[in-house]
Amino acid sequence: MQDYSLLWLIPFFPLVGSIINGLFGKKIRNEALIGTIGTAAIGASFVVSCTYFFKLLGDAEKIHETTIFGAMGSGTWMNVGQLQIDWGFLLDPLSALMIMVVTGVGSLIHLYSIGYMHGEEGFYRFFSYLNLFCFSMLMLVLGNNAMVMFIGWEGVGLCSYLLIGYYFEKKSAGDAAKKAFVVNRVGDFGFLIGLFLLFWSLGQKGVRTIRFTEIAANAHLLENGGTIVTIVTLCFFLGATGKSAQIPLYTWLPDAMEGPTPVSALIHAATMVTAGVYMIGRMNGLFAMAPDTMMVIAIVGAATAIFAASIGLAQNDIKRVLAYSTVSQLGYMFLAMGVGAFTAGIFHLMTHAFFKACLFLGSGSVIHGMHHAYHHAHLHDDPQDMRNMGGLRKKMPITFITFLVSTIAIAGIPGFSGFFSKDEILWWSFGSTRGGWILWVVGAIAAGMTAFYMFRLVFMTFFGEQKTDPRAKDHIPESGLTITIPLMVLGALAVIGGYIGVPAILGGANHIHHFLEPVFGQAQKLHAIEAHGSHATEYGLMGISVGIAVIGIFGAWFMYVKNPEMPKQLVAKFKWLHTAIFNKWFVDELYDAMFVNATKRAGRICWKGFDLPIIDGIVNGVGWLVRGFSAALRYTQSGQIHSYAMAMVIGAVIIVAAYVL
Amino acid sequence: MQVLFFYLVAFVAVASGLLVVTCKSPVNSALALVNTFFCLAIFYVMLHAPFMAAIQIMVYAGAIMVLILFVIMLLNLGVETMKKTTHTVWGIVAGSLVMMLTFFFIKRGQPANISGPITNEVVESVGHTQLIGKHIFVDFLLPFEITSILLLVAIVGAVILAKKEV
Amino acid sequence: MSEHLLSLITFFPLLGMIVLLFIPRDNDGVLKGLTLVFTLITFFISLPLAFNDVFKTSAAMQYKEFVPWISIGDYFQMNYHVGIDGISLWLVMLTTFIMPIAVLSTWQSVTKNVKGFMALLLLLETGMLGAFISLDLFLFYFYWELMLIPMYFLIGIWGGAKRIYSAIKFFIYTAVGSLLMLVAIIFVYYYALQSGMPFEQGFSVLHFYDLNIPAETQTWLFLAFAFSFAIKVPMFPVHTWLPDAHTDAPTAGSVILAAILLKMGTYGYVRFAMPLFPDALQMFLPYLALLAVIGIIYGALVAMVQEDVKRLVAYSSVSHLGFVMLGIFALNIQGMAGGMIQMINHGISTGALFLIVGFIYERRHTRQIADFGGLAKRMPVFATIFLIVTFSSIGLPGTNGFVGELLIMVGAFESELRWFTVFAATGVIFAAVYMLWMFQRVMFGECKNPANQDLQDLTVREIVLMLPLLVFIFWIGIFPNVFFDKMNPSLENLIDQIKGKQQVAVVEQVNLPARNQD
Amino acid sequence: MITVNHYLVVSAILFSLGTFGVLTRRNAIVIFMCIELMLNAVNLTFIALSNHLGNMDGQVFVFFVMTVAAAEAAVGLALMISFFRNRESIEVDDISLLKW
Repeated sequence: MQDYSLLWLIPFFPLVGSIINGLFGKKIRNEALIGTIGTAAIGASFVVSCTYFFKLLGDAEKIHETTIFGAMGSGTWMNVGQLQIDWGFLLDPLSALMIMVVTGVGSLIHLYSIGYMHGEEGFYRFFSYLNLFCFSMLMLVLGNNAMVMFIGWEGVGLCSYLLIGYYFEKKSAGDAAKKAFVVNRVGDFGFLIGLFLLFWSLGQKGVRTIRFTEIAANAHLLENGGTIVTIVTLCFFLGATGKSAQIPLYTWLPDAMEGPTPVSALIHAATMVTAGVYMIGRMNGLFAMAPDTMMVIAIVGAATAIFAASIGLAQNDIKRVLAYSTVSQLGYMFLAMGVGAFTAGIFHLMTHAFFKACLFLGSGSVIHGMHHAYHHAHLHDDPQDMRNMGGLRKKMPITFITFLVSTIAIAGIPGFSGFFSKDEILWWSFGSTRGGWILWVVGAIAAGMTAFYMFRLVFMTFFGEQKTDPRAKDHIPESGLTITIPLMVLGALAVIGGYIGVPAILGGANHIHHFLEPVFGQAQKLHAIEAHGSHATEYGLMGISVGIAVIGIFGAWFMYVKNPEMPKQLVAKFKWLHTAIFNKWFVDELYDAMFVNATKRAGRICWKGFDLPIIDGIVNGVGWLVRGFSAALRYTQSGQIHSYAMAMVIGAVIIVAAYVL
Repeated sequence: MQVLFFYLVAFVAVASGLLVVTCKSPVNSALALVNTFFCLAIFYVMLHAPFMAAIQIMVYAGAIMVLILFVIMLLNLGVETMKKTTHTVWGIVAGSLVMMLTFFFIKRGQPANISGPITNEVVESVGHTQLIGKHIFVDFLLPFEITSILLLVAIVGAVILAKKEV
Repeated sequence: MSEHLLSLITFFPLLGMIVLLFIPRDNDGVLKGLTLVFTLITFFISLPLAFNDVFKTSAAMQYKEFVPWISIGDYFQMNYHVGIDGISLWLVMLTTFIMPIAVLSTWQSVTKNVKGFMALLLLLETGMLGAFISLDLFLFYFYWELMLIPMYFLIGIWGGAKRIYSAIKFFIYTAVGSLLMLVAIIFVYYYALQSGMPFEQGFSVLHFYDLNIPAETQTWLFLAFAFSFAIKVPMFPVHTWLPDAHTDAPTAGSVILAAILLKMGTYGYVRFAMPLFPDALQMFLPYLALLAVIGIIYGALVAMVQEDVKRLVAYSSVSHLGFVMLGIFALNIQGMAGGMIQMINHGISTGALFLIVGFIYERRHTRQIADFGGLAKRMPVFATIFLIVTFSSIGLPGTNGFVGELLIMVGAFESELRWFTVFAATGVIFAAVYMLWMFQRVMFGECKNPANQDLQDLTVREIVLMLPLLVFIFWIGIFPNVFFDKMNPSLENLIDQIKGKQQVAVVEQVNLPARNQD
Repeated sequence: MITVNHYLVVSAILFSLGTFGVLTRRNAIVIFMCIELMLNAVNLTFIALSNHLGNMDGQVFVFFVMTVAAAEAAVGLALMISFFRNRESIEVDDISLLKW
């Protein structure tokens, strides 16, 4: 137990980095130093994480809890009545995997940011926020109780707010930041209610705890599949939809692309948005007890996957395409969770972190180059619009290769990481006790769409003729080393990352499955693939899904390389469909009308329609009433002393008379 | 004899009181008031309170009335215009009310037959001034001292109020 | 020394006020400096209270003082009877802590009749401290009214455009409530005398706790108390004095009003209304909790559409204090402790918000949100501090607001108010909406208004006065146990007392028919 | 035989006269004198009853009444002077500011 007592160091380093950069960054001024501090902080965490990860690999005991001061029982945060909350950390295979992803990808993105953010006015601010984000994310992942997790949960929301609003002088950035935070808060509301309900209902059974291990151990006290468990898990799932951008709370994520690109890569692709998936994984025992919730999760996940993919088909902003792709891929993860494929979900989370981070960073590299070119030519075109790109593969070879590799990975071509994880999800969604062929079909179609729009992106950006303004055309450079090194590392991971989870059917050992066994084993067994789990079916499905992906790729090639005129014809033909997709199915407008404006109107009605006229009206009305009486009575106050004296005498006479008579 | 004398003095007192309230000129009123004070002083003597009679004359007739006269003359007040207003009617009504009430009081009350320690004989043998002095300086010492402060405050107040530039 | 510590703390500001009266009126610097010194010394001599570990173990009143004060024959006996327990301890500390900050905030904003302002501030401090430490109901009432007067003048003389209206509204609102309370106090006193309380104990609330007032009587008494305190809190339908008073009060006045005066109402519930009338409390609890929840949501909704920053913060107070009330009404340790800590949090966070509004008001002489925008670029330090305070008010984990709201909701969820909590929790969402929207409109965006172009960032003085608040925002957020440890015994005792008496009442009701049959 | 009632009746008449004067006269000094008249009426009552009851307290009280009257005279007359200085009049009808 004592061996793991330094876990707190992992979130501690980024916190220190954040504080140093936040307080003194303005004085330091030296970008290299600031960047080094930031990167070193998260790098140190990575080193510690590695140590613990490998220690855990070799340890027979897989679940370790510790608090900030080492021993359990110390390091209390709050202790009120029977509610005791510690600054506790939990290291088990799940969190170990997560910290590796967070610190690893995090370190690379920090490194990348040094180059990408070069020359920005708020350089120190950026690194401070980024470190703070890593701190929060690590708290989220490592927390051994729901409250410490919630600190991280809200903390990443805060950092997301700060980083989306990094270019706060742009109104759209401020709006997007606020939207992200508020939508997340809606989710947090669900999380909190779920937590309270859980705490209370467990408390009824005599267990008052919010520690994950104890919740898992005592979950059986609750009625299996009962109302309470269902409501609790549904509430938690609401929290997850907020953080992980699922229907109905996904709208903030595409807007969040207002932030700098490294932020999109780290927060809105690799780590924060997967928090919801992680949380469901963390409470898998509870979720496994609520089949209804599982069904909801699976349906929402599948729906999100295909819905977001459909929007992604028609976007022209390079980052927005990636954003919708992220939403879609997160949908996959939830689909996995919903059908009980917890390991597959986490596996996809990991591979997605690699290839999507790589994609975002690659797009960042492109934007960086475009921006540089435009800046050079004094143009103000949108550096993120794919319609202005094309043919960049020669200008930016490293970016292109890594980008291509990641795109292949996300499209699910065998041999690349995305294939293994996505295929496992699809297989489970077809075959598990909670699965069904409809889920599989939806997932497969979404996979095809993904392949299509991702390759559309690649073709529009890197292939064909260059459509950039001629004045800027020749000034697009390949990015520097701090940008390309992370790209290459992530590109490599996007290729090989999948091999830790090669399924048995393809002759793999499925390491990740065994590694996560202590966490998911029990819950996963409930949903194990039964009857239709024959090898033939599995091969067949695998083949079909790969086939769909290839069709998607081919379609993209056909439309954007072979016949560049074809998209326009299609758009003209299916105008209403394109309009709907291009405008994201008008969901934002719907939400604005339904919630935002309605709330504002309610506020205005409460204020101008109730507070001022009615409550204040009554108060002031009483005042006016008194005044009215006084106005009548004040004529007795003539100011003539005689009348006062007279009144006095008469009064005295009456009093004395009353006394005497 | 004594009764007759009493009625005479009482008549003068009431008559001068009436003059006080009816005279048009304030100076006349003031002189009538002095007259009333003298009559009251006579009553005090008849009531075996010679010391009170003395200070009645000295303080009231001597000091206060002189002060009032000074002010009247200082301000050079003319004759008041006696307007017949509702005031007078109300004044008569209220005055008679007060009088009726007090008469009723007197009529209804039976004079108590308590005889305290200070009988007329005691007053004559010990001396009125000594008795008063003993009471004031022994039983009522604190109120007496407070009164002195009251007077001090009144002096300060009067000075400040009457000063030219406030 | 230590046995008179409370009196020393209470009357030290009064001494300061008397000293101030001897300083000629033109020496603004000296007057302000002296006031600061006096409030600081008050704070320092109150520190031993906070460091006293006796509160961790004992629920009893500490530092008690008992001196007979006014007695009218056999009719009335009022004592100077003071003492603190874990409940009032932190409120006393909050008061002594906020006062120097409030004084420091006036450094440049108050120029008119500084002497009067400072004297009133000191008098106000004595009033507030006295109210928190009083154990004699009559003494409490005395201080309760004493606070009203300086505040009335602070708003009415140094206030904004509609200051007279606001001051009178504030005064009458509060006075109406407190008169009802006075009647109830006197009733309780005579009831206590009749039921055999020793005469020389006066209005001692400790003795009143042991009374067994019949439930019907309790109803009216409780309503009188509850109404009076509800106005001060302020709870939902009687809150409209607050936005006006806040908007028109000078910065220091707003800070004190929000940070401390409002706590008087919630403290009144905890100390007087609830333990004195437990049966009536049981009866009215759902309705009061409903009002609290309505307050949370309603305050938030109205805050959202305000155009004046200060008014927005004022309505947010309505929302936050709804949380406090909900926590207190949960009647369990989590809710109570949450409510108590939320009182402190609200004092710190909202106090800080009012200071912040004061800062920009001093610079621009406007509080309309529309007049601002893009300030973050001009005033980076200000932006950072504002951001922290905003998130503290929203209740971000790691800041103080979260600890309070979390415990309140946990507590309320554990009690019968479960379904209220669900609605109350939406307040958490709305808080984010209105605070962030305001923050965005003031700080983000382009700096378009030319008047905002050359705004100065915070001065050293302003940073210094914000710093302690920021420290506590994080301190309470990260180490709240320091506070809970000393609060819990008293709160547990209080809850036992209320619940115990409620139980007795139930038992008696059950036994009554049985007795009748005999 | 002169009883205490005789004195009381005289006192009552004087008091009523004073009241009447206060209520009807408009010259502030005359009003003031009427008040003195009322005070004296009361003084007479005090002394008469003191004599009747054989108790000295009433006379001591008269003593205090006189002191108050003196103080009142000093302040009251000062007030009148200052009022006259401002208004060139001491008619109470001119002092009608004591109203809304």
